[in-house]
Amino acid sequence: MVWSDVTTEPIEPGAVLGRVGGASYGAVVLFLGTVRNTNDGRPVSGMEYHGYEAMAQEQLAVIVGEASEIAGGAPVAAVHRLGTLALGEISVAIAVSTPHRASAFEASRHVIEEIKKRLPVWKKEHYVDGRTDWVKGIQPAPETAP
Amino acid sequence: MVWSDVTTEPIEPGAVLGRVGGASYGAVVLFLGTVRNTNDGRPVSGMEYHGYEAMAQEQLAVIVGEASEIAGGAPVAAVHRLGTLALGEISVAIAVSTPHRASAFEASRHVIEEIKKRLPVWKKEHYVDGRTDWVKGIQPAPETAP
Amino acid sequence: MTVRVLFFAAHRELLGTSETTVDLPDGATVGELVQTLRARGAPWDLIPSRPAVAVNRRYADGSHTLGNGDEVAMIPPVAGG
Amino acid sequence: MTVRVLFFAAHRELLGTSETTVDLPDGATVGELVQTLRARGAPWDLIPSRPAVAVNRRYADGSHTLGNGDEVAMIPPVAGG
Repeated sequence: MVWSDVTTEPIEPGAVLGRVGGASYGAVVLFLGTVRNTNDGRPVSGMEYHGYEAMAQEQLAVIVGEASEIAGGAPVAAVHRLGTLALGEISVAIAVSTPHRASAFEASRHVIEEIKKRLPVWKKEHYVDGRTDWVKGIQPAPETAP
Repeated sequence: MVWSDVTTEPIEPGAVLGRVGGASYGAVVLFLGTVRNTNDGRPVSGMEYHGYEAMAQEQLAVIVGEASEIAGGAPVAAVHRLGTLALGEISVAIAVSTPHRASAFEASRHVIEEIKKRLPVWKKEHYVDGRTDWVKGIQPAPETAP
Repeated sequence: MTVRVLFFAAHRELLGTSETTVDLPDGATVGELVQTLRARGAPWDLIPSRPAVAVNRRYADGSHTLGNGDEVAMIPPVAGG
Repeated sequence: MTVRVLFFAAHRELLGTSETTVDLPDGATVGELVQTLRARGAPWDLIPSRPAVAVNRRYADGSHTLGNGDEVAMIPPVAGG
């Protein structure tokens, strides 16, 4: 079972957690990314997430599929939020359940690292002093031909 | 903030998750260990967790303290269940929140690995065929003098 | 042939638009599309000379050959999570 | 001096008891305590000759010197999580 979504709705961690697990699995890892109140020492008041939504949906589905493969076909669920988020709000949630713990950590890590490398999402930080700035990102690599 | 407990009460993952997080942290990792329906190919019907409870409380507090140190003083919460658990029930829950993701994964992993190496807890598997067996464990190392 | 080009985030702000259409000779590549856009002059020359690009929602390199009706997106460095 | 010795899990089942008390000469070590217990004969000789041991709830090695009233636990290989 794999599930992924890119949404403007608030993320409920319990709902994402509920998409994985079961008696065949001995380990569950839930990762949450949340909006911090500082970045590089500057006080932050909030964060705008922008995305190329249709492509982000497709890319997140591919990333989640890769993670499930890493975990031997185990359930993986991931959701990324778009829109304007307040401090402490969840921007991304990733849940994995596996028979044994090592692959749960590995698959969870894969999803968040690949999101950072290739999900077409951008964020604009709002600072306490009223300024805004696009967060410095990572140049995605072209896909190698299949 | 660190918190740990060894308990016979069912573990609520949301309550453990609620002990970490906040606007200073950008990453949260929740790990759950659950009772699987097979082990080494044998169908399992349930698991009895026994513990040297007073020592387990102290050891878990030490392990959680180490994990918080790994994560630069970030919040870590961990709880281990004792008693008779049904399939799918949570035996251990670990929550960590950190400014950045790498140390959240690292601290979470530290807690579960050290639990397996040195928490004085033992488990007796109940098999579907009615037999029971103590799960093969790990010999803990003596503490080095401080 | 004609392709549709989408802009996001900082690119969108620099250009003041979220999309444009470009006529290209048949067989033109992603690299040639970028050159054609930049040759329009200000503000189009603010597009980097070698941006990351997606064609029909998949990352592609500069040598990728475009087809009529392709959806091409200029992808600024990404910052999800 | 006297120490209290606790048994858990498989040890507890093998010995049919969860604890015992042992009188030892002053300055006796964990290793000597284990030898003394095993010397009681069956079923006490089922205790491994070099078990993991905790003294007052901290892991200690065989050379650890015991004190009067110590709480000593024989720790079978652990299997938490």
